[in-house]
Amino acid sequence: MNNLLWLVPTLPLVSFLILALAGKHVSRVWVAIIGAGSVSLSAIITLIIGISFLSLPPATGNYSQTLWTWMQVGGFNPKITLFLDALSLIFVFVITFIGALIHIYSVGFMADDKDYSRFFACMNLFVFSMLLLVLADNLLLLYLGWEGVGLCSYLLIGFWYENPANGYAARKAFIITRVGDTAMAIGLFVIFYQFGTLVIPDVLAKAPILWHQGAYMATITALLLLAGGVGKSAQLPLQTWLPDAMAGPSPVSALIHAATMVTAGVYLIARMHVIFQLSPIAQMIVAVIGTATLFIAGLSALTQYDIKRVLAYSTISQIGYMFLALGVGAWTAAIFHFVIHAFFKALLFLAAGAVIEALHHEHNMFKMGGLKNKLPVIFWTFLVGSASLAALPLISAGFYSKDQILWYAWASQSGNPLLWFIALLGAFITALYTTRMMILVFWGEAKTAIGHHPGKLMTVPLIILAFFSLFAGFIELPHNFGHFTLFSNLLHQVLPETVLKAGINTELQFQVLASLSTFGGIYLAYIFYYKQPQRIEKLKQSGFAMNLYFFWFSGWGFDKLYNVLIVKPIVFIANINKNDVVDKLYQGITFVTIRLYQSLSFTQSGSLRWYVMGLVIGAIIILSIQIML
Amino acid sequence: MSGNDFFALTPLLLLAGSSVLIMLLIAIKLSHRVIQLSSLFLFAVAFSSLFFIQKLLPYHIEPLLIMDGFSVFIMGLIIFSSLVVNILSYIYFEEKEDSPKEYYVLLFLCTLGACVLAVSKHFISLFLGLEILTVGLYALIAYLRERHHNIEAGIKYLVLAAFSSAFLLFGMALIYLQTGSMEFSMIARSLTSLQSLSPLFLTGLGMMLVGVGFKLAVVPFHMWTADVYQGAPAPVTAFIATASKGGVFAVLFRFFIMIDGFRFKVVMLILIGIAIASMIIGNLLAVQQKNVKRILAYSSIAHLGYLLVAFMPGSMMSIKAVSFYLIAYFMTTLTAFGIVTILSNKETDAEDIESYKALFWQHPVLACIFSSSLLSLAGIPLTVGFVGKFYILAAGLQAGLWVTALILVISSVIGLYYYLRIITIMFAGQKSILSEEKKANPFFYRVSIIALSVLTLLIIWLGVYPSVVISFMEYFRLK
Amino acid sequence: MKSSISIEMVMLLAGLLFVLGIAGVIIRKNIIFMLLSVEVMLNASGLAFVAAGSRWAQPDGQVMFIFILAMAAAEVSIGLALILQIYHQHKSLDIDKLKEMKG
Amino acid sequence: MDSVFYIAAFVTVISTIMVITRHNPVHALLYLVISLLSLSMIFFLLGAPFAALLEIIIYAGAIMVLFIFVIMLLNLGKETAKQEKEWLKPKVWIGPAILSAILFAELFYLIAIAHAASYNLQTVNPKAVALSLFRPYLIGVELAAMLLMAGVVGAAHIGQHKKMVLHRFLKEEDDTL
Amino acid sequence: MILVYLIGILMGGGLLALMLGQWNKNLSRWIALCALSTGFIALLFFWIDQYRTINIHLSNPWMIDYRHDWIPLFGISFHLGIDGLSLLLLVLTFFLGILAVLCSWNDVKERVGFYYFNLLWILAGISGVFMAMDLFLFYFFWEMMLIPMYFLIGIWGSENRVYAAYKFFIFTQASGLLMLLAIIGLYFIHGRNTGIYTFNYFELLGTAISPGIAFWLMLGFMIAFVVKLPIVPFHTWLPDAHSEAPTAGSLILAGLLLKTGAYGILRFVLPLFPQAARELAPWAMLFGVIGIIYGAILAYSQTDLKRLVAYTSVSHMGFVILGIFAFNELALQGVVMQLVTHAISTGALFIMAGMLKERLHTRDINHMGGLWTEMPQMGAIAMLFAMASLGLPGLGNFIAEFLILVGAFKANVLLTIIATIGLIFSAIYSLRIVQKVFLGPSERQDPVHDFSFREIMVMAALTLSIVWLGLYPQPVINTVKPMINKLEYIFPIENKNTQKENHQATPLNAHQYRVKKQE
Repeated sequence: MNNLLWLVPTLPLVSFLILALAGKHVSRVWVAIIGAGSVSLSAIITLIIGISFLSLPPATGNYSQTLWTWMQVGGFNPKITLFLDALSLIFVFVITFIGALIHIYSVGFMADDKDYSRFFACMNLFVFSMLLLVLADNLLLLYLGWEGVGLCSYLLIGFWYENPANGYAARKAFIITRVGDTAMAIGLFVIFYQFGTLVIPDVLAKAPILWHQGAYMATITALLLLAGGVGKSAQLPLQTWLPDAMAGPSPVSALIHAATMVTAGVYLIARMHVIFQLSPIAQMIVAVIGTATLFIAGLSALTQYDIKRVLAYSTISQIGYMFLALGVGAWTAAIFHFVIHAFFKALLFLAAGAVIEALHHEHNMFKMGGLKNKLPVIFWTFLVGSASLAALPLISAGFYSKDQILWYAWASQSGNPLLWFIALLGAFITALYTTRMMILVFWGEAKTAIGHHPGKLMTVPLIILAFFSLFAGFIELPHNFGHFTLFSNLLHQVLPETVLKAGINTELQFQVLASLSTFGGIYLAYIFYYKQPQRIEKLKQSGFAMNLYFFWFSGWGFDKLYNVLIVKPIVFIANINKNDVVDKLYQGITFVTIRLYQSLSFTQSGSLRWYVMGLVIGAIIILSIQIML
Repeated sequence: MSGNDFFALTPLLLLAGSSVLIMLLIAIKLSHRVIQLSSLFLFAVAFSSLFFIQKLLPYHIEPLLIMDGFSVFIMGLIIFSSLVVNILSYIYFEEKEDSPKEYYVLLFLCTLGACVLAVSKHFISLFLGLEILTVGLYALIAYLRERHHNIEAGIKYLVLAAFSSAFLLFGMALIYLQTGSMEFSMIARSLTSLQSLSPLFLTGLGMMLVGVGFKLAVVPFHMWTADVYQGAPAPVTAFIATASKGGVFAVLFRFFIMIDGFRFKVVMLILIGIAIASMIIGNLLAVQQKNVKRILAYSSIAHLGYLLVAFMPGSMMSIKAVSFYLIAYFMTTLTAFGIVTILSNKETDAEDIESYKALFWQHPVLACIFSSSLLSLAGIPLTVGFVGKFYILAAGLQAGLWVTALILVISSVIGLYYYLRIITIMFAGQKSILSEEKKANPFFYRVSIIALSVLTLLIIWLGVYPSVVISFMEYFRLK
Repeated sequence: MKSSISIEMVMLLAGLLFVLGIAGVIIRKNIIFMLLSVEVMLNASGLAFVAAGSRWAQPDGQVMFIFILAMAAAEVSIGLALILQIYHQHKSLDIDKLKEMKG
Repeated sequence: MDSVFYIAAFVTVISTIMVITRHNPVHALLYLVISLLSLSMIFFLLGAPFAALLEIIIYAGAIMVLFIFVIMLLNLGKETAKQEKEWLKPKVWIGPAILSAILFAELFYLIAIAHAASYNLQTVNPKAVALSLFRPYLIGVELAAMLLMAGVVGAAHIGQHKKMVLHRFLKEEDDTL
Repeated sequence: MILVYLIGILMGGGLLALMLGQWNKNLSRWIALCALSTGFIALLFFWIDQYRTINIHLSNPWMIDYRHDWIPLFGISFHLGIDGLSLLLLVLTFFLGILAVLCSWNDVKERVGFYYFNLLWILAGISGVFMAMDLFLFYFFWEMMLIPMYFLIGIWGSENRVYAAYKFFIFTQASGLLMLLAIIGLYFIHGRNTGIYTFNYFELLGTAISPGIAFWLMLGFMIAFVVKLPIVPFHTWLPDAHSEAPTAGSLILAGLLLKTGAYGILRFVLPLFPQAARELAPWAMLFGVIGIIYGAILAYSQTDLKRLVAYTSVSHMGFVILGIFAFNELALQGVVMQLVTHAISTGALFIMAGMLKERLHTRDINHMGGLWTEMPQMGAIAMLFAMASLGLPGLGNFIAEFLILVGAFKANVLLTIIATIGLIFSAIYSLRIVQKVFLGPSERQDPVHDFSFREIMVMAALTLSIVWLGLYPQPVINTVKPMINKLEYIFPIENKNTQKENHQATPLNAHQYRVKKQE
């Protein structure tokens, strides 16, 4: 069955080539068919492969198909091989399935856009490179997918290129992710010189032999890979690009900046988990970064007025949870949260897209309101998504995945109470801003009239996604709920078990605490935004609150910090050195020559007496040389 | 004076005889065209006579002259350059002067003087050859009496030349006093007897260097060059730049080879100083010069500096290098000044660099000739100048003169700049539609262009395939 | 007429005359004086030659002196012709009037 | 005998200095003639009677006469003297004087340290000079002839100057002299 | 004999184009085109037939050799010979030559004959440089390619072309003359050691020179190549020459003239002075890295498009020097790849800059903007090549830069890390080009036409080659492998993962370089 594997990435690639080359001459209908069709086809093929993989799992635990040797230079010969095991199966499934849904949605959403074919070409290219990223068997091919994904996010963020702000946001995204990629490239070099190869299975096999636990080299490699992941997944130091990336169309935000690309970091760390396990310090750093990010992003989300920026900060925060899970060693929990998060975040973005389009591209939540009965489908699907985001206990899938992370944050071998407490606080804040968003958008009186209702093509994917956001959680139930852990058994073929601390009391108290924090958050938002809006007015008076508000609004001032620290100096140096100070050196030489010329041509004064004197001086010099020597 | 002597001296006799013959022709009031053609014929005869005396070489005419391979080669060069000057001077003087008759007599005499220099091995013949050359040049420089500064250049050259000849004489007298003989070989014999260098001999040599330095226009004594080159008529400038310097350099070379002057550290130091100074100052003086004649004057100073670099090692390689470079230098300078002659008309010489604007689009052939000669002066491959410069660098480096070679390279880069400046001005501008002014006598105009294009082809051909001349050079051994 | 004049003294005299000639050329502004001073220098070198010839008792010195005379004569004739031309054109023999060519 | 030499040398030097410093060209010329005479005296003492005679006949006789002839032709006398007077201020001639003094010092030093011994001079009679002139140096004589011819032809050409016959609009030259 | 034909075709074609240029303009264009294409096809056939037997005789890299006496007295011979590297660069020369002719098809209006004469003679000079196996002949061709380029910039350039032409000529000529001194010095030292005076590259290879002199001679050679391959202190001629040269001129300047510098180092500096090269290595790598960073920063601040692209090639050439002096197989393969891919990507950017100048009559990117709406095709191609220049994987430049960085990482870790940081800067300036020129609001009134058919063909050829090199670079790597093994043989410092046995870098004498007689 693995000879079908190469079809999965090539279909989006082929459709990209068709649309890019012949985009202009193909009618819009055919563009939609090719664009959305190719991704759906590869989704179906993934299903077939998945079923055959699950029903009769291959002996080696993975399908592998080599297409051709990329290059062969001395000891370095990376091959183009596609490698499918349990982990990448899940990722491929998520990418193709959600990708297909988003493509179908965007057929409706982008219907009246003039660059129709270019949009689908870029989206297909993105799906191809993301698939390549997860199916790569060696790190170089992974790097190719990694950069390809960065390119597509650049192209799609800057899709509406007339407005220079979009262009600026696209460049900011590309450059910041590029910083991470460079660190990762250095990591690749280190790996190559340590192990002599970049093929991931060999690297993971050799790592424990070559390095002892906590080895210096292991930590460095892990940190470099982490830097790469942090860049791509918009974690703490390099997270400023994601909120600006909302300049792109909503399907783009849904697919790239919610479901797939931003989780590439998670995939990388999960894939190279052996190296992280070898250096506990690196793993601890991953956890700390995760926690810090989820807390900061959560608070920033609280203060946003643009609906998409709220969702963007919430994505950063949720990925923070995944990093926390990876940090504490809860590998399967992180991947489980990734799957669930992909569903409800895609749903939220698509629904937000529909809302914005309905209100003639109005992004400000305070100008929306009262959509509850005007857009019923959108309302209900949005409600399901937010419930899952806020992790409403028992019914929403989000509860199961986030609760597991909270539990392991305390119970796992390298978990500790501080991480758990901040994560709990994060859950409370998540519930807070989710409810705030729900109330502002759907309840209260309608401030802007409805443009036109979203068509059938847009609502069907929403409903499917809503279904999954509710029921997907049941494939991984917590221990005390009947021990039904289908998802982690599959993943344990690739990722190690999570080792729990000894003598830990039952999980129930933690679940109760988590639900209490969710309900508390919902209630607080209900009071502030629905019951007594005047409380907010009171808050606005106090200077300290307003300062805090602006501080959180600007994403904890990271943008200003980077601007002052890095961007301003470089631009300043570049501009003062515009015409190349080294050129002054050569202008100096010409100046000296011309000055010499002028002084010498002065000696040619034209008077015969001066020439005779020159002759005599020459004679004197010759004779004096003779005297001296 | 046996029969063989006469036969050996045929070239000199021919030159002297033809000057007298030309005077006879002038006496019977023949037209300028006839005189010019006959002088051309006589030059050709003199040049061919050189081939007849090949079998006699090396022939000593005691005590003054010596006819060996090297002197025949130099005489060939000098007569060849005067032949080219002769061709060029017809159109130049036809326009400016109604009937320039004495010009050809003086030209013969100057060539005679230069040839005597080439063959001399005695102070007297050196002095006489030099004086015939100089006196002849006085009149040639000031030939067009009323026109643009000829007189000024003439008087300047006269006073300075006489001044430097006095120096030369005084130096010779001191050497004669010290060594007791005026013949190079005798001087060499007396030098070998005494180990250390007597101060009297040294001062004599120094004073002679001043005199010779003036004629070669090397740096401390170079100030007259620009004014005389600019003042004198263009063909005469060509003659000064090539034949007169060639003859003087030949005799200096012979003198130093015979007395093996290369072993005296002091003299060598002075020569190195002069060479370096003239290379650098020669090139620097021309950097922003607006007058083409003055640029070529300064570049000839620099080229003499290059020649001295090859001269200093005094090895077999340097003889070949000097001879080859003389060929290259002669041909290129003749072509360059030929172009200046052709382009000058009745009123003005083609001096100012602006008069060469867009030359490439008006007279493509002339512009090609001029740019190839400039590139050869600059030493760019595909031209004989490059092979010459390579030869000199080889000779210099073989003797380990690393510093001078480096300065040669740096100064030739400065030189590159002003050669390129002229070429760029020739390319600038559009093809102006002003009518082609009718040449006074198209026939001679075309003859001179043909002569120059032959020279250019020689420059390119020798640049690409120099081995025929190099093997020919093997033949001119200096005893 | 044997006399034992040391050649050194004669050469010093020749040197002195030579230097006086040089001084003359440099100091004087009038071209005629310049020519005169050049004649003095040539005379000095003639004296040096004759002295050298008499020191080695060879006729070469005097032969050389004769040729110097010939050269001086030729040079003076052309020099004076030039002076006539200059006077004719510039109406003055001041050397500083002949300064057009420079730079 | 040495006293005669020293007197002659003294006279030569003084008269040469006078040549250089006089304002009036005629005076300078006469001083030059005196210095030539005293020089021929020295030649005689050095045992070169033929050279001494030549000096008087050719140099003093012919060349100096030529000079006087030209000065008279251009009647330079008075106004050149006036011109030279205001030109020859100390400021002008100090620099060149120092230069030539340095040169003389160098020459003096170089010649002095040669301390060539004094030899008893034999006279070289004109017969020996004539013999060497026409046997070994015959070619030299012929070349000297060529030299003089060059001088003559050159002087003839340059001396010719066209007398300007000025018509109002037609500038026409005719050839005289 | 094919080698002589190649140079002959070019020179002959040039002369013919000049002759016929006066009568009708487009005849000379066609002559130039068919001269170049015949040469190109001949080379391709030669390459294919060589490629089959490439790995049989891995030990002897020399494919074909042609020798004829020129000046026997000096031991100078007209000696041409090519190995993998020269063959590759020759193919590149003819390929870019065809593109240069195509892209200046109706761009040049006046003096067309002389224009193509210069163009073809530059290419003849460059191919001569790549083939010359005699040091004198190498210098001869090295200078010969200057004069036509000087005329090309000087006559057909834009505003202050004269200044740019001067600067270009004097920079290269001065450094060339220093190289001439080094060549003659080497010639005499070899002559003194072995008695035979010759300029033949193979004999000169084995000369034993004392370290002091060897260092100076090596510096003499290096100065010429470092000025040509612009390394930071000597790079100031490049931006002027590029911004003033006509499109074809800057294409050849960027695509080929810079490569002669790198070729020179690989061919002459490393084999002739192995010990001195090893001493210079850390410094050279430092300058390479400075070049990368400095070039990138300067590229960022430029407003003239061609100057901007010129500075980017300064930055890319910094990688080349870094790779060469890392002395291991990976880096050297990366260097060769960089030479080829940089030529293609910068060449394409220059062609497009030329097209923009022809359409908008300005090179200032502040006056451009929003051209994507009117010219989507050019926008897409420009985006592709901007991505290539910033090293996007899947395109040729990434392979080159990655190999160089991997190779250099072993030699010097710190410098490689700084070089990798340079990659970020390359992203900044490349995206700025696309943003300023194609994206953003368009304030143009007069319509601008997109690609004509001819331009599409040129661009398609370039895109295909850059993508092919990105996805399957093996043919290029195999062609150069023998030559690089030979270099490896000279510099076998302890590289662990190469299987070859290590042995001391003994100087190679002539017979080890057995020249395979081809015809």
